[in-house]
Amino acid sequence: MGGITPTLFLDMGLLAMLVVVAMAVVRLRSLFAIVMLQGVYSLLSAAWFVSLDAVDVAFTEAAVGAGISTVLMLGAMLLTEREAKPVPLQKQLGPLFVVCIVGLAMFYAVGDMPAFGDALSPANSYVGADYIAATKNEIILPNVVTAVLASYRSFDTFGEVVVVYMAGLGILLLLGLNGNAGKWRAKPNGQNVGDKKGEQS
Amino acid sequence: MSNQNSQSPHIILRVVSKILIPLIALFALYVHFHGDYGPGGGFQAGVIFASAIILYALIFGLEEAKRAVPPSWVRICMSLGVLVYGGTGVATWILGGEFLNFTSFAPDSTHAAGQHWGILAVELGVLFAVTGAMVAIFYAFGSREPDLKDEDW
Amino acid sequence: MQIMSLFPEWILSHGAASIVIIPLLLAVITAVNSSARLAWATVLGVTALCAFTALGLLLQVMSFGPIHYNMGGWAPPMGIGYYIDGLNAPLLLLISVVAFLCTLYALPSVVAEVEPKKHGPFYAAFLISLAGLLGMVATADAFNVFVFLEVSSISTYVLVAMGASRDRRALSSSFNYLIMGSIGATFFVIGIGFLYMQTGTLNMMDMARLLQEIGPGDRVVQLAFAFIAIGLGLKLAMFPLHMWLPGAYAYAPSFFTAFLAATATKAALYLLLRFTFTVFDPNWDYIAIAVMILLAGMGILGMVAASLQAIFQNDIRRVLAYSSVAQVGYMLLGVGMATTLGLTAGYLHMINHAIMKGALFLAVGAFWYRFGITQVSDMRGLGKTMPWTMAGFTIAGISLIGVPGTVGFVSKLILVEAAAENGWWWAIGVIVATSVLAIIYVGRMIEQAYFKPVPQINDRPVRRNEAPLAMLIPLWVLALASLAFGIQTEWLMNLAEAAAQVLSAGSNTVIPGGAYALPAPIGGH
Amino acid sequence: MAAFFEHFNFVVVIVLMMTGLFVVFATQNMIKKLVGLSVFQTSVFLLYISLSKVSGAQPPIIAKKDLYGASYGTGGGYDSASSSVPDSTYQAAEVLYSNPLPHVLILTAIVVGVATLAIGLALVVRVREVYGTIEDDEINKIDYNINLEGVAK
Repeated sequence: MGGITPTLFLDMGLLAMLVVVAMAVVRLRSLFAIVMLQGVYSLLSAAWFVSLDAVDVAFTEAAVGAGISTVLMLGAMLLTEREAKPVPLQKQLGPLFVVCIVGLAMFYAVGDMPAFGDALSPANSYVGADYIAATKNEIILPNVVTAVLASYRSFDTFGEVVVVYMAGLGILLLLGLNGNAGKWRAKPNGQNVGDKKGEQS
Repeated sequence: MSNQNSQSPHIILRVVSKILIPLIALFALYVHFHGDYGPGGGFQAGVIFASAIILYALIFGLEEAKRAVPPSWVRICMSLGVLVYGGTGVATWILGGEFLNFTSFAPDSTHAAGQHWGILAVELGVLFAVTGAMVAIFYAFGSREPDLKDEDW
Repeated sequence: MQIMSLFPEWILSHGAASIVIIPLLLAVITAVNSSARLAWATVLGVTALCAFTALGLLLQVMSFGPIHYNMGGWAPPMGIGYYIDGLNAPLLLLISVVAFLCTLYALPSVVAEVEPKKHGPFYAAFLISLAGLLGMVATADAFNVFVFLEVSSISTYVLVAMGASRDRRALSSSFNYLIMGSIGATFFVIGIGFLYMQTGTLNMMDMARLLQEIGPGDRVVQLAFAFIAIGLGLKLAMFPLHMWLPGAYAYAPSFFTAFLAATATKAALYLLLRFTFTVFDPNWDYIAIAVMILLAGMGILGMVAASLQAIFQNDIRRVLAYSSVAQVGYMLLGVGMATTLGLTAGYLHMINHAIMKGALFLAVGAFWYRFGITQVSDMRGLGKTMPWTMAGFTIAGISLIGVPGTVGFVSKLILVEAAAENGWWWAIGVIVATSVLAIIYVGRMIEQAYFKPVPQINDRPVRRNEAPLAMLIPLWVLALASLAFGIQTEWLMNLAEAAAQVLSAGSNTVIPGGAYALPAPIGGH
Repeated sequence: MAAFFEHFNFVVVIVLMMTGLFVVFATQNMIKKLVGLSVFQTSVFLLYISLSKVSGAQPPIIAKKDLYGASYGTGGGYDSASSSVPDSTYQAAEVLYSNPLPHVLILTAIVVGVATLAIGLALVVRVREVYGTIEDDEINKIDYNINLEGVAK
């Protein structure tokens, strides 16, 4: 569309860095490095999101992907291990094959995808454009993303809130807020035949 | 985790973070209430607010953080978030609209006041839920006893 | 209809939304409940209300046609629409009724299996899982499907892992499920992204309309179909993608295994049907081929391979889990025939399988509850020590085999008829062969229970110790249902035929005359 | 070459997605698997967002004048930056905005992703506590041996 512009170079540069980081994640075995690179990956994505006009998403990705996720992963790593064991090459061939098939399937369709930045592509001209026009009259808020998030598609956001709540609840069940869950053992409510020791309970 | 030893080598961190944490919390509120006009909103604000508490826990120790923000509050906070969000929807039901139809808050408004009220309430729900859940998750991971020592690094 | 007057008008007009929202809201209240009994009572009340609402919705759909509900008052495609028709209304009822029965069963079962302090959050997670399943069945918005898919999946991962108090393998199984489930959900999202790329909308009916304009030649749409089919295939445990299922079923808490086995794969299968037949056009060449090869072919492979695997398992729940994969194969085979009769058979088997497998897993949970039994070899003498539970298990088991007079027979018979109609004689051979395999793996357990002596503990035979009434009632409701619907077949057949009609009508007629073609939103001025 | 510049975003995003997926499948370490999943999901976010870009457009935040009418803000000084632009030129230009819908979808998806990650990490911590390892193949071996013995406690 816009031809070769400075932004294009910026986009290309960010994408090249993303590829490098992703490849490094594949190669490395130190979990600390991998977790940090995951944070870098998120931050680079956030930078590209800004270039793609998705400021809200960039904000969230930077806060969540590079912030909270990294903290959580470091916390989990602290409780587990520092190093990933090497995987023999022959065990990587199967996954590589699967991934190549999926990737090639996607490349097959690239030609039919809309051009980058096309204002007239179906995605950008139908409902998406309607939201901008409608927000001016119906919601009267400057930030269209907030209007769509909290009003037009507010039920999605309700689901999202429930997912977050469920994550908190799940952590509560699995680990406990004071770190004491998971020690309790279940016991049948009668004689235990299943246990080979045949204890009377 | 460090305790209240004023001789600790982290004195600069402690002083700086004492100034920073209120500012981070304030920024979270700015992000929340400015969400209608610029980038931001309940979710981003919630994450930032949680990170203020997480920073406090990292610098002053988890026990100290749990005294400032008890785990029971955290649970209530995240439950409250879902209830505020859902409650807004229930209120629209009671007013006779569809679920989350904010227009029923102010059906005659010419400048979409109902929508504004609804979005405000809903974003508040998101803020509570996200803050609560994120802090809860951090507490849970932080409280678990590691079986690897720091020296093994 | 006179019976409609039983339902308050509010339930009829807002039921499509409230059936999802009320469990979600009350889950929060359940979670903060410190009294386990109160939490249980709340869940029981909510599931009963859901079942009542679902019944109301089903009757409304049968007598007045599809129901539309616009979330937030915004009409699709701007807003999120809920849409209930003959295809998903029976499923809503099925899920809520199974949830109600499982809750009834949960009272003693959860006390034995879950840490006392955690009952409130545990029940809350169950309600969220239920709401997620109902949401993904009721919604007509493709992205909303993903959100509720994740709502139900995340709670399911947690609930499966809660089985770790019995067996630590629950944790590794849950992690595997999490990885596979997330990959499935992400594939689904990629597929939705490709569809959105070409149509610009997220509403399913609107998508169907626009896809008709685009036509079958578009490569991105072809790719979208592939991703959606693989993503949902992972979720519904289609044969080569089923590796997560045995572990998840075998180590979850008893009552949740029954719920999961009876509902989760069904909801995913429903979505696959909805997308394949009403969003895409089954008359397009590549869809027709994919349906034939992917669904029928994989269905057949799954029937054979999983039945064989079931024979060699020692753990009772693993036997039944592999049998579930095989039964999913039957459903896919029926659907893969793509004829009205085949679709009817597939849909009917979906409902019937939920009834039979629900009963079987409930009985297995009771075996553990009384005697700590998890292995087939430990089932010795259960016919004497737990006669009523074992009788329920046997009824559901012979239904699984497909003995005449049970629901399993009815759906297999129609499946055979459909295959004969298509001229797929080899398929009939496979159905018969896998039924023989089912005789072997079910027969093994029944043989242990009735023809082996009662085990001895401290040189004295184990005393008779029947499961508590709260466990027996749901088990027997399902067992009797599998007999009753096996004899009185008409009611379920009508439901399945209505569903098959929706599917075979395809994408052309689903769009209700203009009701969905309006971009102009209502309200908000 | 022109075709590449039109679709370069999709080409690179596909490579990134497949890299993430490869990490999930090929590695045995559970934490690395989760990192791979996170890379995979983030790449899907890139797919959606690069779809929403419109060349020469602004972020989907409507200028205040456009929203409240031209008279708004001329007197107030609240919006001094945009009121320095003469009204006539402002109204003549047709303002293009990027598509907000994928942004909204991805905001939701990010939250879902972090929730999955949190649960996954909690499971990893528990697995490590009971198995003493977080390598998938070693766990499978332990489980298999238990299966043979028929006793699992």
